[in-house]
Parts: sequence; structure tokens; C-alpha cells
Amino acid sequence: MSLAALKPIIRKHSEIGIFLVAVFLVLFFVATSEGRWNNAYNISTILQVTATLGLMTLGVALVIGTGEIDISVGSTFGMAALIYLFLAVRVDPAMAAFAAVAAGAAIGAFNGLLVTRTGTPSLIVTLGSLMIFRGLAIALTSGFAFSVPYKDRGALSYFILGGDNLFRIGTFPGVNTGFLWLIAGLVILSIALKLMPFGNHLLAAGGSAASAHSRGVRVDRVKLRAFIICGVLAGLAGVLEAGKLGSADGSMGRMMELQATASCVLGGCLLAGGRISLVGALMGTFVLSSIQSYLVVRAIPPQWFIVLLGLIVVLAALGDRKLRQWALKR
Amino acid sequence: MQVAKKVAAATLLATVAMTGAAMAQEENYRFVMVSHIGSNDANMGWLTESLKTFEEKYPNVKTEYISTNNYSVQEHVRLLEQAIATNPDGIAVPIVDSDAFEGPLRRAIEAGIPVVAFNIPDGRPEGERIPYLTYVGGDEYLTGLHLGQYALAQAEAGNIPAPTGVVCASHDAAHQGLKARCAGMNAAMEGTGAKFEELFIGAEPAAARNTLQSFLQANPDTNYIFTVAGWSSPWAWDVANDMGLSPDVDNEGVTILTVDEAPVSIEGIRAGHLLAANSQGFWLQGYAPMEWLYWNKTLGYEPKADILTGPVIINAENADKWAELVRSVFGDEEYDNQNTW
Amino acid sequence: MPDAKPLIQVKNLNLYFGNFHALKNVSVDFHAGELVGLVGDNGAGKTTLIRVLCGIHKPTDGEVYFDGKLVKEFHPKLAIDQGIETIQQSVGLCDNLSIARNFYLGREPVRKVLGIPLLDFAKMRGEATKVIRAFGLRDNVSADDEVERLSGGERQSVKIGRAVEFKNRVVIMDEPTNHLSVREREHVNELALQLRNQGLLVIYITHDIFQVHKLADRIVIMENGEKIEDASTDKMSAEALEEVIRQGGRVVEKMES
Amino acid sequence: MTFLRQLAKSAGFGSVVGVGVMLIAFTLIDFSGWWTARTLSNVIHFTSILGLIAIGQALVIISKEIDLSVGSVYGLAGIAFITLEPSLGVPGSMAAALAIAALCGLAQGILVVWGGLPSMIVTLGGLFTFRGVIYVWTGGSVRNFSTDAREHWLTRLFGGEFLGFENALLWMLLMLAVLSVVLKLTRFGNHLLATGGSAESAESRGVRIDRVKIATFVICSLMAGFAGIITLADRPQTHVTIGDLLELEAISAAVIGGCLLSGGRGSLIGAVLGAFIVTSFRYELIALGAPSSWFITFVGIVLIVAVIFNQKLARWAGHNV
Repeated sequence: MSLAALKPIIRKHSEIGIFLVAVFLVLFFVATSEGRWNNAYNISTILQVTATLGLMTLGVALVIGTGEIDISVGSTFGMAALIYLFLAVRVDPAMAAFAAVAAGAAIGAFNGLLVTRTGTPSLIVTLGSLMIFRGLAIALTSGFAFSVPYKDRGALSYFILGGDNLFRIGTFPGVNTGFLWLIAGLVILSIALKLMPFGNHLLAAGGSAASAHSRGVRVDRVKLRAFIICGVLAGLAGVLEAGKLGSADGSMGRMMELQATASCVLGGCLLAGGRISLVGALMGTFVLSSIQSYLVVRAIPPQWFIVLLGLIVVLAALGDRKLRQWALKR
Repeated sequence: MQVAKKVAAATLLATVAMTGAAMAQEENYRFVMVSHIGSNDANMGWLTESLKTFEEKYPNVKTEYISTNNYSVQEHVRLLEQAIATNPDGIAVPIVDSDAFEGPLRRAIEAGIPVVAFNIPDGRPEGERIPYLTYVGGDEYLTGLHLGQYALAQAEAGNIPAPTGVVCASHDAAHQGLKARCAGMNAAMEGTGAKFEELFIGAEPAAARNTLQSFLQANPDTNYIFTVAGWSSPWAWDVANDMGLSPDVDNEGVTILTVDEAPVSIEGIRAGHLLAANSQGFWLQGYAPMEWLYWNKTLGYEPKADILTGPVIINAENADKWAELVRSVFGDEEYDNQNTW
Repeated sequence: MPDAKPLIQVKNLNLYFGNFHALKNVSVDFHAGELVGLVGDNGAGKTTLIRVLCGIHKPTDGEVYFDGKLVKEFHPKLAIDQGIETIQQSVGLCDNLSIARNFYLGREPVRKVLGIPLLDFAKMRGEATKVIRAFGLRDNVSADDEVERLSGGERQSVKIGRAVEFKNRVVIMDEPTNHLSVREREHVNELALQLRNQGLLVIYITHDIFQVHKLADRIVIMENGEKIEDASTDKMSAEALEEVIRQGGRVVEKMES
Repeated sequence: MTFLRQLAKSAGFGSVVGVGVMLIAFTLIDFSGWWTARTLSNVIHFTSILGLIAIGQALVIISKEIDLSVGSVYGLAGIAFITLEPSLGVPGSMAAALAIAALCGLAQGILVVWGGLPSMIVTLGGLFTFRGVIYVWTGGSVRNFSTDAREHWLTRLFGGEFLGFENALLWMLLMLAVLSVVLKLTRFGNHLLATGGSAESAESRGVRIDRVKIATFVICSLMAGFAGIITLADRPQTHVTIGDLLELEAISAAVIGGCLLSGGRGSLIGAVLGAFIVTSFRYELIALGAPSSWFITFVGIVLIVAVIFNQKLARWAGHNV
């Protein structure tokens, strides 16, 4: 098969780029890490990180699909983690999780309403709520402790909410239950996006809001819904992370909004809206967390860490872009 | 699940034992330090220096230093898990948050990786805490407490004014260790009637100065400033000096306290700008855990008690000696570079 | 009468957008002092062709000669510098800028103040005001008003006025009379003829074969990215040309076979 | 009313109103604390530094892009200035620091324009990379200026005071004046506004939008670098964290000052006033005894309120936004 035969496939599936980048990186990591990267324990860790960041990324991808952006998810994640831990010891983990996710939905609704009712750019609105809820999280953590002792985390509800791993076989440490939530999220959203009117409306709203509106799509409602779903997913991710750690500080989720946005772009979502790929976005998450873990297991000194992270993000975006340009050429 | 865990641990132990037997005496080891002190903190230099010295002494040991740059528990646990994934021969880690670290550390210990805690211990009673080999380090809470008590003694002796208002200036509002320092200071100041406040100044120098100056203007009764990082003490001095608050160590105006045996802290004390700092024995905190890991690996040693490396107060009397000591570790050039006064 | 040597010569031009073959082997000549009507349905390639001529698109292959010289670099700036002015349907004016600023966008006059080249607002305002008055914009519109205040017709008038104002060699008008009132439309058409009579090449793009037939010296018809007809208005009537468009390329094929 | 409407047309008007309301509020709640020379000079000093960065950010936002890397560029230039001084001398290291800042802007501009990548992603990479370069370069601690370097006339020219005003303020006002002239009265400014307003139209008129955007990124980075140099010329004691999170404050200042993310509209004076509002809030919150972590919460609220207010104002004035 010649290289040119790949072109139509790459053109049609915007996520192919990130898949190729991922394959390339995985081969590179395996070849250069002397088995330190490609072992069961590390893969399990990467999957755990991918689970929480991935859930957040799915939500961000939906919002990007409508042509908006949500960079408040890092703080939503943090708030949800704090609420969950606060209530889990006082009330009940399941109720706590519900409350935390509801708080995520509320933050999403707050963003969505401001964006749709006032016509304010979502970047600014969500930048504002990013700061509002980060400040709130820090203020809360200076007054209260947010943790559940390890030995008290035996109950089933803790286990289900990211508390431990499933499928331990031999030396394989298993996969965090958070990863199952991610799979569930991916399946549900993929069905909604591909097989239900909601998906059509969502992409239409992002592709051409005016045309969608003229065909009777309530663009505002679609956008609001996307923001709420995004808040819910970020909240759920926060719950799962808190469930795993059993403890949280005011910096929970810091910078994750940037990683989630970068994942979406790497995964072939157009920031202008109208074209997203959930699988691609998740692959972007996987690539980012793989890179991070590679830098750790190779014991890259911390000062080099962020240089490389910054360069790789830009290079991966550039590589993906060039690949698609190549595919678009005759 | 428990059975599976045990089987896993046993298999791992067996593998470790077998490979150990196969490899005779010139065994090569790899120890990883998973730190919370990142490249934005000059104290990282102490730890990496001591690891270097350790490697020179034990050429068959490779040490690795990984850390977060902006501290967060979430990031730190991720680093820890990924460090465990490389199946090292030993791990040194500060127990910043025992609830969050317990799970991964217990798994590592069960898998036969010896763990030494450094800098921050698991504060719980003996039976409940994470079963690490030992703890090497100071105590963040005691750091604040001892410094506060030292300042009160100096005030009693008439060398500095009695406290009327105390501010604990922290550059990272989410950092548990820094909060513990502030809490220690708060405890020391209780009963003096002085107002105590924790101020989040941020790590950005210009913004930090702006914040601190705003605070001092709005709270003119503040006369003790405790900066929880050595490198932010010159900023505090500078701001107070600009405002005519006489920040040097004397019987009037503002008095500044800081932490660390960093050149900037020591030189500030020697110049009479700072009342005191404290040493946690950072160099030892890097070196000693490696030594214990090595002895544990080769001889099966297990220390019977925690090894406290601090806090020790650094003041005008002993600052010269400290300067000499620190110069001998870092070398003159690096020492002078780190002296930002 | 047109010169013997074409001012713009397009030879075997092809343009692809990705896989889409937008222009298929197009060859056409344009002469100075000629008013050419470029006619065709939506998607026929007329706008694409003129976007090549004004430097927005670079052809995939084929040659364009301007004034006998092969064009090697395609950029709007170069086209404008050569004296090719384009009036497009939706682009050309920035909503956020004043009429005067838009008028001179890309070739702002400057006046040195203390050696610093600053915009010559007196000139920009003066010229722009003259033109918008001549084109009958509302009296309460001034040259300092932002373009977002203008109606569709007014915007078109500003663009045409701008094309008239700068003494160009080629004026390309892309649907210039859309959104215009009847009076404005006549005015624009008069201007097109006037430009032609001054010796300029005017390329007039429209759907309306009957309107352009009255003005043009020659009609070029495009369909599906191909040129399917190129005839002088003396030779073919508007009705005959309309029939060509209605049948698409098929009529031509029949005639050739 | 018509007069007001006319006034409201300028993008910075909202921030003028904002500053007015804020001053009245602060006068009412904290008259004695706010209206003192010391408070004002403290607030104005930081406003000058933040203002310089916000002006550059405003230009980038007007060109319809965004620059998340300004905090890191500010830090990198400042640290280059101090670190290179022993080998290059004060003038040499100052030039080198500005050159490094310009290079950061150039690299990012080229990646955005010719690489076809969203500026958010490119400058996010820049934010990490340039901060990492600081860490790698300095190894965690930054030296101080020698006494000679502190007394050098150039250092005094950029730091220090003049007639009782911090030089930082004078430099900021100078740059504000120069760049406002460039934006409103020159060809480049016209091209920049047009590029942000409608890139397609600008290009069709022969404006080289790629060059305009790259130049804007370079100017933005230069302004951030210049702010770094000014900060350190005045207070040479610093740390590797210099510039941390300053990008959030700079973007907030520019947006509060009336810069629209849809491009083509914005005011440099507004950006400076926005910086003034942000800085003043920091003071007043501390003065009122609020925990200092509330500051970011308040900046967030002010940001959202300001952007909605600016938008309503613009619509009322007849703009199509």
C-alpha cells in the first residue's frame, strides 16, 4: 500500500494524526526506557492519570465542538474534589460524589448561562470562573482539612469512585476504577454524538451557529448543555482523583485545564468548533500523560521537565497539523 | 483481592531475591528521591549536591532526583507512582500528606521496595503510620514554633521589640509544609496578645512586594514578618525598608525571621537584616536516607528511631560558622551567587 | 478598441483545493480598454478565477502573464501594487475601522512629523468624504464613521469609489450591483463604462447575463471550473448566451462535435 | 446622551467608568487608608509593571490572538538581564535580554502564522518552555546585581526615581504614548486593527497579515521583557519564580480595559487602567482584611463583570459586537 492511499483515511478521520504520533511515541519510549516505561505498573499509572484527565477532556471536547471553550475545568475539578472529600467523611461517599458532581454541573451552568445570555466570549467567562473557584478552593483549604484516612476507605462506594484498582492479576496492578468511568463516559457520549440528534445539533452549532439556528436548532440551549456536561465530567474527574488520593489541597486540578485543551487540539478538535473527535481527544490525553511519565521514569531533572513538556506539546501539535495538511494535498 | 495481593508480593519478592542471588556482591542499586522541592526552590541544590556526594562514595549506586515544580499533592502522588513503576531499589519521599501517600507507599513496601521518609514525617502515632524504614529530617511545625520562641526570648532580653502583629508570608497557599510552619509560628505567638495573620504573597517577586506592602500599610501594627522561604526574606526587608519601618535587627520597627540554611538566609543574618533562620539539615536529609537505604539493602539494617536533623536555630552568633559550612558544600562561587542581598 | 497584446493572459490554469478541482485548464485573455463580463452559476469558478488574478489564491499549475511578464509570486499586495483592484462581495472592508481608514487600507498616505511617518488624516478624510458624497451615502455619514454603520449598498459604493479613486489598470468587480438600489445600480454600471473608456480593463462578474450584455465588449462563461464560452457581444445575443448557460457545457460540446 | 454615546464608542471608556466607580467606592469605605501618598505610590508602581505587560497583551488581543507566555517571557528577560550582567556589562545584558524576549515572540509568532497553530496552544507551550529555560539556566536561584551594576547609570535610568515618581511609571507612560501613536496614527497600526477586525478583508487590500501578526507577537514579548528589566533594575533581588501567573493578571487587565477577544477593538490606555483596577483591588482586599487567596476570586469576578459591562456599553454606543 502506498503512502498516498493513506491520505483519504487521514482526511476523513482527524484523529489519525494523534494515533500515529502516539504509536511513534510509544515505540520510542519502549526502545529507550529499558523497560522502565513499558511495564505493567507504569501502564496502570498512565491509565489512571488518563482516566481523570480524560473525563475532563471529553467535556472540554464537547464544548469545543460548539465553538466555545471551557478553561475553568481545572478549578471545577478542584472544587468537586474538595466537596467530595468534605462530605464523604461527614455524610456518605455516594451522596458526597453526587453533591460534588452537582456542583460541577452548577459551575458548568454558570459558565453556560453567562456565555449564552450575555454573548460574552467563553474564554473570558471561563477564565473568570477559573480564578473565582481556584481562589475559593485555596480559601477553603486554609480553614478545613480535606482528607479521608487510608484505612477508612474500605467501603464499596470508595472503591467504585477511583479508590482502588480492578483486575489485579499476578504482578499486574490492575486498572483504577476511574478508568471504567472513562470508558462509560466515552461510550455514552459517542452514542449521543454519533447516533442522537443532540450530536448533530452540537456540531451544527459549532460549525455554523447561524445555519443551525435557521434550521430550528436552539443554539443557546445546545451550548448550555455542553457546558453543563463539561462541568459534570470535570466534577466526576475531581471525585475520582480525590477518591484515589483520599486527600486534596487547594491546588487540585491546577493546570489541568490547559492539558485538557491541549489534548483536544492534539486529538484533532478544531478550536473554531464543528469538528471534534472524542477518541482522538482521549488519545491526546494518553499522549500527554505518557510523555509526562516517560520524563519521570527516565529521571529527567525537574528543571528540564517543563522545557521538554512545552516543546513536545508544540511539536506534537505541529506534527499533527502538517500531517493533515499533507493529507489534504492532492 | 487480598490473596491476589499477597501472591503478587510474594512473586515479586521471589524475583527480587533470585536476581539478588544471581548477581553476587557487586550489586548495582538505584535509589529514587521523589521530592516536593522543585527547581523553583534553591533548597533543591542541597539535596542534589548530597546525592552527588553519595554517588561518589558508592559508585555502584545510582541516585535519581525527581520533583514537582509547582507543588500539588496530586502531582506528587503521580510522580511517586511513576517512580515506583520503575521498580527502584529504594525510595526516599517526604510524607506531605499521609492520607494520600499511604496507598502507593504501602503497595511499594509490600512489593519489597524499602522506603525512607525525609523532610516531612507521617505525623500519626507509631502503630498507625506508614511502615517506612525511618524518617530523616526536621519538622515543619517545630520550625515555626522554635523560631517564634527564639524571637520571644530575644524580645524578653530587650534585643528586639515585643510582638504586636505577626505576619507569616507564604508563597504557596496550597503547600501543606508551609502551612505547618505558619501554624508553628502562630502557636508560639499565642498568649503574647499579638495579632497573627497568614498572608499569601505569591511567588512572583514584584507581585509579592506589592502584596506585602499593601498588607503592611493596612496593618501598621505588624512588627514581625516570618517569610517561609529564605529567598523571599530580602523582599520583605526591602519593602519594610522602603516604608521606613527599620527592618534590621534592633530594638525598633520591624523584625524579620526566615527559614533554611541557604546562603541568602545566612548572609541576611550576618548583615544584621534578619533575626534568625533555622536549619533542617538539608544536606543530611539528602544524604542520610540514601545511606540508610544502602545499609538496608546490603546489610538489612533498620534504624530503631527517627533521625531528626533539625530544626536548629541559625542566629547572629553561629551564622559565621554556618557560612563556612555551607561554603564548603556549595563552593564559593555558587554560595555568592545564591546570596541575593 | 482593445490592444492587440493582452494585458492579462491566463494559460492552462489549474487550481485544486485539496481534492477539489476548482479551475480546470482555463485559458483566457483580457485586454486593456475592454469590459469583459464573466458569467456563470454559483460554483462555476468565476470568483476563484478572479481570486487568482488578485493574488489571493496561488494556482496549482499553469501560467498567468501580466503585461507580458510571467507572474511568479501571488499575493494581494503585489496585485494591488500592479494596479489590479478588486471589488468583492463580502470582503474588502473592516467593520471596526472608519471609512477613511478602510479607504486607504494597504496604501495609507503618510506625513512625516518630526521624521516619524504618521497617517495623513487630512488627506484620508478629504478624499474619502469626496467619494462618499459623490456616491450618495446618507448625509449624516461621515468619513470618520465606522463601516459597521453602513448599509450593504453603501458598503459597495465605498468599495467601488475606492477602486475608482486609485488610478488602476484593472478593476475587477465581483457582483458589484448586489444589494444595490436601482439608482445605485445604474450609477455603478455607468462608472464601469467610464472606467473602460478611460482605457482600463474592467472584469465584471455577475449572474445577470442581460445586464452585463448591455455593458460588456465580450462575455466569458464559466461552468464547473471550465471556460465554456468566450464571445464578443457583437457576435452573440444575450439570449443565445443565456441558452449556453442553461445547457451548461453540453451545448458547446454539441457545437464542437 | 449623544455625547456620552460618542465617548462610549472608544474601547477604553468602560475602564474609565470602572476606575471612577472603584475610586468612589474605595473613598467611601477606606478613605484614610486609600488616599495616602504611600498607598497610591505602591499601587501605581505595580500598575506600571503590569501595565507594560498588559499593553503588549492588548496589542496581541487586538490582532485576534492571545499570548499566555508573557509571564514567562517577563521572567526570562529579567533573569537574562541579571545573569548576563557580569559577562556583558549592564548595556550589553540589557540588549541581550531584550533580544531574547524578541526571539521568544518571533518564534511563537512564526509558529502561529506559518505553522497554522492556534495561539493558545503555541503560547501555552511557550509558557512552559520559557519557564523551564529559567530553571535550567539558573539551577534554582538567581544572583543579585553587584554594587557597580546597581549604580550604573542605565540601571538608574530604568529603576530609581525621578522627581518623586518611580521611573517605572514614566517608562510605562512613555511606552503607552508611543504605542498608542503607533496603533492609532501609523500604517502599521491601521494594518493591525484591520487584521484583527477582518483578516480576510485586510489581506484582500494587500495587508501582509502574517507579518503584522508576527510583529505584534514580537512587540508583546518585548514589552514583557522590558517590564522584566524595569522591575529588576529597580529591585534586583529576585527568584526563578519571577513572572509566575502574571499572564493571568495581564490578560485580565487587557480585557477589563476593553479589549475584545473578537479582535480589532481595544484600547491601550484601557489596558493600563485595567492593570490599575486589578492592582488596586489587591490592596483594598488586604486592607479590608480578606484572606489574600480571595484576590484571585475577586479578579475573576471583576473580569466577568467588566467584560459584560464593556460589551453592553459598546452595544449601547452602536457597535456591532
